[in-house]
Amino acid sequence: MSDKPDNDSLFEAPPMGEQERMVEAIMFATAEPVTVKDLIGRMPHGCDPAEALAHLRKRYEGRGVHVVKVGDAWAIRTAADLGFLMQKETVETRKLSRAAIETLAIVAYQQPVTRAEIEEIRGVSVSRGTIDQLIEMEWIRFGRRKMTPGRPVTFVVTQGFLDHFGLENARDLPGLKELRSAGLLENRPPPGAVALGEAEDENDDDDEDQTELFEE
Amino acid sequence: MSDKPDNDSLFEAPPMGEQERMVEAIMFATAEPVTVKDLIGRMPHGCDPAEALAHLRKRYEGRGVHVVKVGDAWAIRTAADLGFLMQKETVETRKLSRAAIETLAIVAYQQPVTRAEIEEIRGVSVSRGTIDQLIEMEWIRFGRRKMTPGRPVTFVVTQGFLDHFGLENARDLPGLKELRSAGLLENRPPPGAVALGEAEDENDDDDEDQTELFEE
Amino acid sequence: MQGDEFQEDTISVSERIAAEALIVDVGAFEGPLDLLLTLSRTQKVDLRQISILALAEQYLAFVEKAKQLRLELAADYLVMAAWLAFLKSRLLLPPDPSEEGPTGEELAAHLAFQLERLEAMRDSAAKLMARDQLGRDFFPRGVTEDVQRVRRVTYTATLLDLMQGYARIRTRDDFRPFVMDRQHVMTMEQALERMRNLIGFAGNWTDISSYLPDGWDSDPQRSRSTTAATFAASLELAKEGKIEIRQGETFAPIQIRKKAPRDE
Repeated sequence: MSDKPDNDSLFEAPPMGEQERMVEAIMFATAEPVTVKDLIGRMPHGCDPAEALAHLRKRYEGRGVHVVKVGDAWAIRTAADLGFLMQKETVETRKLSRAAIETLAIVAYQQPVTRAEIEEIRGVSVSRGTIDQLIEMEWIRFGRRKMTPGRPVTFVVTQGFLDHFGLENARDLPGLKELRSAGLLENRPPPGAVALGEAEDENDDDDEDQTELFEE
Repeated sequence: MSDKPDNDSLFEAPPMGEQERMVEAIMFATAEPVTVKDLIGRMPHGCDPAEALAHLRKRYEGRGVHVVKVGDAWAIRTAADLGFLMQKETVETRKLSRAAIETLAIVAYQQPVTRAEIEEIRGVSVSRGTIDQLIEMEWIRFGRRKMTPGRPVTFVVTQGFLDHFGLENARDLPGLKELRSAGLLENRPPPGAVALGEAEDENDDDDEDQTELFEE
Repeated sequence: MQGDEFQEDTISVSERIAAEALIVDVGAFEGPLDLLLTLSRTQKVDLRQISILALAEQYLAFVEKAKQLRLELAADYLVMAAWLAFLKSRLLLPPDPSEEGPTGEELAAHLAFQLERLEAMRDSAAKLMARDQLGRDFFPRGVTEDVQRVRRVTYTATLLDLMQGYARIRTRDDFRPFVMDRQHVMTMEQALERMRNLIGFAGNWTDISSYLPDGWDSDPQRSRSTTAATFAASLELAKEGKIEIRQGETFAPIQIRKKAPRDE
């Protein structure tokens, strides 16, 4: 595929300036974040997309569009301060219910989190539609099963979530550190198995029915 | 969302650098090419998008993407020399089918040859796909029409064919006697070639589906 | 919880007011924990300093009020009420050392933790939604160029393939196994088919040879095949009663004609 004329060696990589242009072209061509691995796969042999990306990111600092990191991928996005120009492009996002928003936040901050844990935090059972909706929006996905009895499935947030909320990674969630230091992200079991504990057990049955369906 | 403070006058246009950012963001995010009129309509009062466009165009000169004119509108597009990055080519090599090889051989040895002659020699009808394939590969092409009733077209081999097979001329192909003396003739019919005529006849129906083209 | 006795009176006033306001739309709460969180806000203190005992009383007052108003409360509200009544008794009574299980303070602390955590998650949700969002505040590329997957299939053949292919065709007769050469053969089925179409017109005696298809007489092999097939087909048709067949003498031409219905 590489039809760059190689002067000396068959595998000589193009100069960094060229590589930066290539990364720029690829990133402009797609709406989805692109991983360095993708870039390596698409660029001529011997390229260093990570370095090219760093240059490109610098080049677009302060411009109308930015190079942003999304999880382990990269994307070009318009600068948020120019959003007011884009009314035409604004996509009417489905209005999320309060339950869905809270569930999403719980998954984001407490991930990996089981359905039972979400229910314990919110104090109500999670309706099936809520989880479905968030999965369908590709904001949450199934994580690893928990190594607790019943091996319940867990939920984690996706790259799409990070992209949507402009987060480099889940550690950048606002106020995460404060929450952690306040001990609010710990999974603290209720003292003894009185009342609340029992309620949780009941829910476990439901869990099995549903969560078994969706294995990662 | 517009939280740009207007310093002096309500209608003072943003500095040109800002306007350039705006044009950049709009062009980036818009699915359609944007006219200057569109830009005027979308940008704050007093802006000069035409000038901003000129700056932006200059800024992208030599980059991986360019600001290009599309009709009377403007768009950001991949630099032409980087188009190859937008394609992922997978090359699959397949062995030419037996029908195609035989047809090709007949054309090579007997050119110019009509389709009817090929069929007579092979003893089965030649599927259209076979001829098409050889033409598409640029190994055979149409020769002169034959001066016989119906003035049928003839086929001859191409320069590409000669190049591929390392021949200077189709007449350089070894004759039957030479093949035999060189031990190149198969002395036994290939396995599965019993009732050769019949077997191939059967396949003729499938030919239309091009199965003949793809011999594993 | 030193100031509890003092607080109890003041709270009982505010709590009733609050409860009455809350009772109006009990359906708006997402369960007892949500209600508890809302109630706890009436204490106007940091959640970490909240009096769980007071909160329990507020909640119980709320449930009491709901009962007075004959409001149907969901079961989990009543479960929570029972549990809070139990908690309240534990908090008020001096701990019984012989009793198993967590102390009232432990249970209260956990409830406080749950409330604090729920509130924190709600705050976080609000912060999250307040962020710049893709498609609202910042935008992806409007024109996307997907990577085209170009699958190119190349076919190869070697000169040897070519030569062997040619040789195979040209020398086929050398090693040709015995097969009927269908090209030069007319089957009886074919002849029968042919004759069925023609026979309708044959009212008079006609030579069978006139039924031979055109162009089959030049090649001897074809001529033989078609004659035999046509003859066999004639016999078949005669057997079916469709035609009559006759031959004047040995080697004389064989003639056929359509058998007239009800002829005999």
